[in-house]
Parts: sequence; C-alpha cells; structure tokens
Amino acid sequence: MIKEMFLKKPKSLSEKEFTYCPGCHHGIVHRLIAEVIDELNIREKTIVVAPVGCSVFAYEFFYLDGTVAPHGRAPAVATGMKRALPDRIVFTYQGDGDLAAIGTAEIIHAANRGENITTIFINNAIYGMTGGQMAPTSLIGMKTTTTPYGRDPKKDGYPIHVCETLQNMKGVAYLERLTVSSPQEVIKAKKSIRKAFEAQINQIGFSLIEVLSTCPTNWGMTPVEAIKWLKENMVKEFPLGVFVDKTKGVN
Amino acid sequence: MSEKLMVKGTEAIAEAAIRAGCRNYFGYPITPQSELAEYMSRRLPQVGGTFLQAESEVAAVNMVYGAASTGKRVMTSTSSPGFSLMQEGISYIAAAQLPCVFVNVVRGGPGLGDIQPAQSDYFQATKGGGHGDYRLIVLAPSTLQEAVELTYLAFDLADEYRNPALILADGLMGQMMEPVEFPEFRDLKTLPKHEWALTGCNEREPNKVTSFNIDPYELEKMNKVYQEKYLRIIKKEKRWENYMTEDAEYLFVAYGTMARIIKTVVRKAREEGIKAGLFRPITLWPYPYEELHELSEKVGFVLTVEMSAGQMIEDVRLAVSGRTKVFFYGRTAGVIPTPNEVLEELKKKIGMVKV
Amino acid sequence: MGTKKLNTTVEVITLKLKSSDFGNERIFIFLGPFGSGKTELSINFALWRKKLNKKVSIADLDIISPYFRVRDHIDFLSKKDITVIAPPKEFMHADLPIIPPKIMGYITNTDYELIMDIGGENDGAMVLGMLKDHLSEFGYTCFAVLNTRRPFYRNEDSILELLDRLQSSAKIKINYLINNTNIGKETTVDLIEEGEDLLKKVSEKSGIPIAFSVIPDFLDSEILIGSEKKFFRIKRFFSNDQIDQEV
Amino acid sequence: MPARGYIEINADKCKGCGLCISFCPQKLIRFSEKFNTKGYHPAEFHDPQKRCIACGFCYQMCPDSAITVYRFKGVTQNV
Repeated sequence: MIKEMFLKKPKSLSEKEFTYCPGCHHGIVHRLIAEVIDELNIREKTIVVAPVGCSVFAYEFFYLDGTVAPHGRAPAVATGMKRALPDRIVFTYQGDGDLAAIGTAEIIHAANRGENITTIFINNAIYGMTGGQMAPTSLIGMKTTTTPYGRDPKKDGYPIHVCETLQNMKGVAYLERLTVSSPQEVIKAKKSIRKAFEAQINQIGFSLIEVLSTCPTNWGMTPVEAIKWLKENMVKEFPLGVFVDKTKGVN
Repeated sequence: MSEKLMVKGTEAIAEAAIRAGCRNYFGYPITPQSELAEYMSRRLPQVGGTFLQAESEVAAVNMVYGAASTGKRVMTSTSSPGFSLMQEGISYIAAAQLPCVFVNVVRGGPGLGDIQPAQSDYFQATKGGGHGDYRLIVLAPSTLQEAVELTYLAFDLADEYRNPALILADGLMGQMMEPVEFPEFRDLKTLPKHEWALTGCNEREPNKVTSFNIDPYELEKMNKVYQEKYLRIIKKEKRWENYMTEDAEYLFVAYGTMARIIKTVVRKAREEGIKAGLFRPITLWPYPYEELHELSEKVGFVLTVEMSAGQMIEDVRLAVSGRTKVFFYGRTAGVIPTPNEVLEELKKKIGMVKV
Repeated sequence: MGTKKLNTTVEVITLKLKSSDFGNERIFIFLGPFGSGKTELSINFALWRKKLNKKVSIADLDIISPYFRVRDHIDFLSKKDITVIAPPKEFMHADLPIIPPKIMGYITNTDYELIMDIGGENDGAMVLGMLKDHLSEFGYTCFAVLNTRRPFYRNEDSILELLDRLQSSAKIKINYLINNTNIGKETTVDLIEEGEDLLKKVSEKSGIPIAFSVIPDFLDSEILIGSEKKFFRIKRFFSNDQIDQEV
Repeated sequence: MPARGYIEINADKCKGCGLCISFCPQKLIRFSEKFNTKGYHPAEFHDPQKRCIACGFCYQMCPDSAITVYRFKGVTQNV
C-alpha cells in the first residue's frame, strides 16, 4: 500500500520548539496560522508582530520575517509596517493583557481605522507570563494571584468583551470569537483564520479572531480539565460567533 | 539648491525630511510643533508618502518602530510632554537598532508646563529618557538653514549607524520664520539597502528584528554591539562651532537658539572691549568634550547659558574638568534671555573673578 | 513670551496711501495662509489708521498660532492708544482657541475702526463664520495677505484655489490682495516685484485688485518715489533681528 | 477493516499534555513508560489491531506540532 503524508507541521512554522506549557492552546493556534499562510501561499510576504506575554517568542516560532512590539503596541507597530509596505501581509499575535489592558487604545484605533492588518487574539482570562495575575478578561469570581478572593466587579471591574467592543467600529472587516477545544472546532477555527487573512489580502479592513484558550498551568488544571472548564465557564461569559463579516462577495 | 523660501522652523524640518527621502510620518499634535504634522499631512501625499495621525504619541512612536523595521525612512515630531510619552518606544527602537528621526520642539516644563520655547529636555535627549543603556544621535540646529541641513544629515546618520537620531529644537526655532534654501530631492533609489529589514522572506531566510534576549550573556553581547557602535559615533560624528574663540578671554557655551542669542552678546561684548567667544556644540550627543576642554584651558572662565535651570552645564563641567571656573546663567519656563541681560551677567562674572 | 522683550524700538512708519484708498468701511479684516504676515501687517495697519487720527481697535482672532500674535505687543499698542482685543490676560499664553467676547462690541461700536487679525488658512478664517451677520450689517474691507515665497502658494492656481477656500470658510468676500512677498531681512525690491507680477495674474483671473505691496523698514524708501505702484512700508515686529543683532 | 493510516509522534517534541490521547476516537494513543529528553512521558501510538482511521484529530489537538499523520492511498474514509 502506498502511504502519503496527510497532516504534518506546516512550512510557516520554524523548527524552534514552542516555549509554551503542556496543553497550552497557543501551539494549536500557531499551527493554524502557519497552515493558513502556507495555503494562501503568502509566506514570503508575511510579517508577524509578536506581543509581550507568553507568546513573546512567537516571532521565532513562525518561519517568517518578524518582530516583537512593546507591550500592547503590536497594532501600532503593524500599522507602521503596513503603511510602509502596503502590499505585504502583516499580522499581530496578542494576548489578553497585551491587547485588552495596556494596548486597548492601539487595538481600538487600528480597528477603527480599518487598518489592513490581522490580529489573532488569545484570551485565556489570566496573565500567564507574569504568573497568574488578573487579566482584563478574568471572569467574575475568578481567583488569580492578584484577586485572591476572586474577581470582585465592584473593585476590579468586569471582564472586557473585545469583540463586542470592536463590532461597531466601521473599519472592521471580519471579527469572530471561537475556541480550539475540540478537533472539530480546530478545523472550523482554521477556516475563520483564513477568512481573516483573506480580508486583509482583499484590503477590506481590519480583521480579528479572538480565541478563547486555556491556561492549564495558571488555572491549576490538567489540559483536559482546562478544556472542560473553558467550555463550562468562559464560553458563557464570552459567547462564540461571528460578530462582523464583510468578506461575503469580496474576492 | 533652489531659490529661497520663507518658512517656519517646523516647515523647514518637514520639507528637509521629505527631500532626504522620508516618505512615512506618524505623529500626534502638540503645540508648538503641530505645523510640522500639518505640513506633512499636506505634502506627503503629493510625493507618494504616508501621513498618519496616531491616537497618541505612544502609538506614533510604535508606528515609527514598525515602518523603520521595514527599512524605510520614517520620522515623527513632538514637543516635550509628547516626547516623554515616546520614551518607551525610543528605547525599543534603539535596542532594535532601527534608523529613524525624531524631532522634539522643546517647550517649557516640567509637567504640562507651557507652550513657550525652552531647552529643558537636554537631559532627556542626551542621557537617556527611556530605559537601558542607549544613545540617540542628538543634533541641535541654531538657524533654520542649519535645521534643514541637520535634518537631512540625521537620516543619513540614522541609516549609517542603524540608530535613531533626534533633532532637538525649541519652540522659537519651531515657530520663527527665516529664508531657507532646500537641498535637492534625494533619489529614493540611492538610499541605502537594508539587508536586515522586514520585507517578507522572499528567497531568503526570515529576518528578525528584536530588542531583547532573555539570556543575560546574550543580552550583554547585544549591549556590547551598541556600545561599540556608540564609540564609532563618538569618534566620527562630533560637530561643533567656534565663534570668535581665537583670542577669547571669556568663553560662552550655548546651543540652539540660545547660541544664536549669545553670538549677539559676543559681538556686543567685543564692542565694549570684552574679548568673549562662543563654543557651540552642534551634536549634543556625541558631545564635543575634548574640543571644549582645549578651549577652556585658554580662558578666564566659562559661562554656560541655557533656557533651563542648568542641564548642559553638567557636560560642560565634565569637558572643562576643573581647568577653569564654570558659571551658569539660565531662564526657565519659556522665558528667553535677552542679549543685554546675558551681557550684564558676563560683566558681573568678570567682576567676581577679578575680585 | 520672550520675543516681546527683544522688540523694543519702533520707528514711525512711512506710507504712500490715502485714508480713503480702501473705501469707507471701518472694519478691516486680514486673512491669508500661515506665516503670510497677517499679524505684522495688522499691527502696522492699526498704527497707520491711528496716525490718521482715528479711534482704532485691533482684534487678535488668531486661534491657530501659538507664538507671534498681536497680543505679544499689547503694551506697545496700548501706549499708542490702540485698543487691543485679545483673550483675557490669564489665558494670553494658553494654547486655547479663545475668541474674545468683546469683539462683538467693537464691530457694532461705530466710533471705532476695527482691524481684525485672523489666523492662518481656512481653519483660521473659520472664526469669521460666527461673526458674518454682524460684519455684513456694519460693512467691512477684507484683505488677503500673500507671500509668494511661502510653501504651497507659489503659483497662480494654488493661490486662486486658496482664495476660494478662504472665502468659503470665512463666509465673506475678499476685497483686496496684498503682496507681502518677502524672505525676511534678505528681501529685495526685485523679490517684491516678482511677487507682484504673480499676484497681478491672480488678480486678473479672480477680479480681486491688489491693494499694495509691502516694503520692509530696512529697504531704502527711495524706490517708492516716483513709482506708480502702491506700497505700504512696515516696521517689522516679528523679525529675528533682536536675536541676531548687528553691533 | 484494515488501517487507513497511522501516525508518528515526535517523542522529543511531545510535552505529554495528553490532548491527543483524550481526543483519539479509536483510543490508540497512550503515555509511554519512557521519559523523553524533556523529562515528560511522551504520547505513544499503539495500534496492534490496525484500527487507525487517520482522522487527524490527534494532529489537530497537538499544541506542539509533534504529530504527523499518514494515510494509505486507495483507502477511503470519512472524517
């Protein structure tokens, strides 16, 4: 019988080993982005802007030109690149602290300008890199190292809903919240990431994919338990779905 | 060179940047330099460039980071409080060794301060401002024609050394009008090619632009590269002007607008038989320490005049190294010392020294 | 601001104009691009009207420029018995677009002539929009001040386009052009004439006559003698001379 | 029914998170008794009865791209 390789590591991922904890969803999302870049045949004109956070080394994990932005500033850095080289594909990869706390102004204005860039936003409701502190997206009641008694909205505010905030911005071309917590959802997520990149290729504006992700280490769960927790808790607070889709009929 | 135009300082710097090949500008309005952004917004589209008004100085400096990482010529301009906001990005840009040009049209501070001319951001410009061991190439023009020339030069120096350069002006330089001749447009094809730039890894290995390494020994290696570069800049790029220093018995040290006023003071002093001279640093970093040291050995004292409470004077003292007395005169908060006021100060110091 | 202190001496201005040269209106408005010399001209114009024994007020309506404004010369002008309408003293150096409310009173007070210095470009001219009803009721003469050695306005088309833009923003009509072509202290008579030649073409196309050419104080006034052209000789209030004084 | 394919797990890249194990519909993956170079018990493919359907679920869920899936040509299947 003749064998053929069916699924293997995409070319747009480098040989560098991920620095992420076992079971962390960053790796799954990295691979999906790389597969999309391979399939769209844009590897040689794509530039990645990594954030500060657990994925600070993301620029090393992609076999692409890349850089790291100061904390929260990835959308501004990507804007500068895209304006200087409008025919390249530029994407940012950001976590919840980077995008929804320190970088709130940058993401809102990039979205509002309809900047032709793509943002992959990893929301795991906690600060991973610095050791489990409260994130802007931490759930109410969630215990973190800076909310030892649980997130209290009176004191700590409410979880920020990024997609809901961005969905009324006129410059947004594609906006979706999804998870990668089952093989079916992973396959679906890839289609969405592809749409987001296509929105950029077709120059119809800003695109963002929010991925609800696990942080088994800081949540204190096994990777499998973490997925269960995500489905039972995070999805309730952050409903999944397509918030904006202007890609229809554009080619 | 073309025929003379009557321009504001901000316009002079903007047009000079465009002629130097800058096609990307990101900025945020702040008085007294908003005309620079306005000029760019009008002019860049005419030459196929990009102007973008950012949501903040923080965003603007990071847009500069992004554009500079593609190897294109890029600049931003701001005034004191805005420059403070940019420090984060400047530190990253210096560490990532990205060429770009900053303009700080300094106004009275600290805090919100006022909108009048000042020189009180000297420390911030020359001693850091952001975190880490880094340096900016700092150029301080004294006339608008010189502002044009130094802006043009700033882009070349930035490219040559892969280091951000700063034009340090003050509000008066930004707002005053003078006739200026502009250099020819730089043919964009003649601009240096940057092998390191992020342009998409077409037929090559991917390029990475970074400002960090979490291994302390590796980060130290990066730092050594910066420091070696800074030494090369110190060796090659010091610029200064001696004005009537040949026979000077008393030496002024001043830069920018203040140096220009001091030239008047020197002429007035000499009219009264006082042999004064002026040493004017043009590069504030690298500072011309040795050149000033040499001059200071021949004079009765050195009088540093600044539109600040005394910042450059620390470099003057380092240069003079105790060889002679170093005095200071300055006004703050946007008050410009007049020639007569400074002349009186000179006479007072002469009296003090003689007693 | 410091430049105020640098300008101390003031000469008497010499003129070659008659009081009735611009009709009989008592409100004079100076518009134009950034840095075309509106403020300097407004002050000189006010001094001239004062010399003609008028009661003169001058309004600083520059909401655009941070420096070099009429308000910087408030003491000098007050000494000359010219009323300066400017933002309140405590906000004089504020970076705020303040329209002094007193301006309405001087538009309607027919005892006074009123010289209005407006900020640069159409953005500056916009302030006139809110005053237009009063202005048309009381009548005005509006000058567009042009320096053809400034960026952006170096040819006919760009100046014609500017005049349209100014008129639509200010919502008033421009009555005269003023040739203020100069490059500071390097200005020559040839240079002024170069500007006048260009503005003549603009004048023919737009139908707006040229009021006069501006001559700086340091140029020999001999050239004015026998010339058919109209000149206005000004004292330069915002030059860099005090910084770069010759001894 | 013959196997439709098989998988290879790069044991040294594997961090032993177990996601492939929990999502394999045929239950053909288990933790190895051995340690890998990182000190984890890596996942191990164990298919003595040739039941792998090459669905790729393990690949989809692997956060470290440590799994390659091979399919036998001519064997049709639906995922």
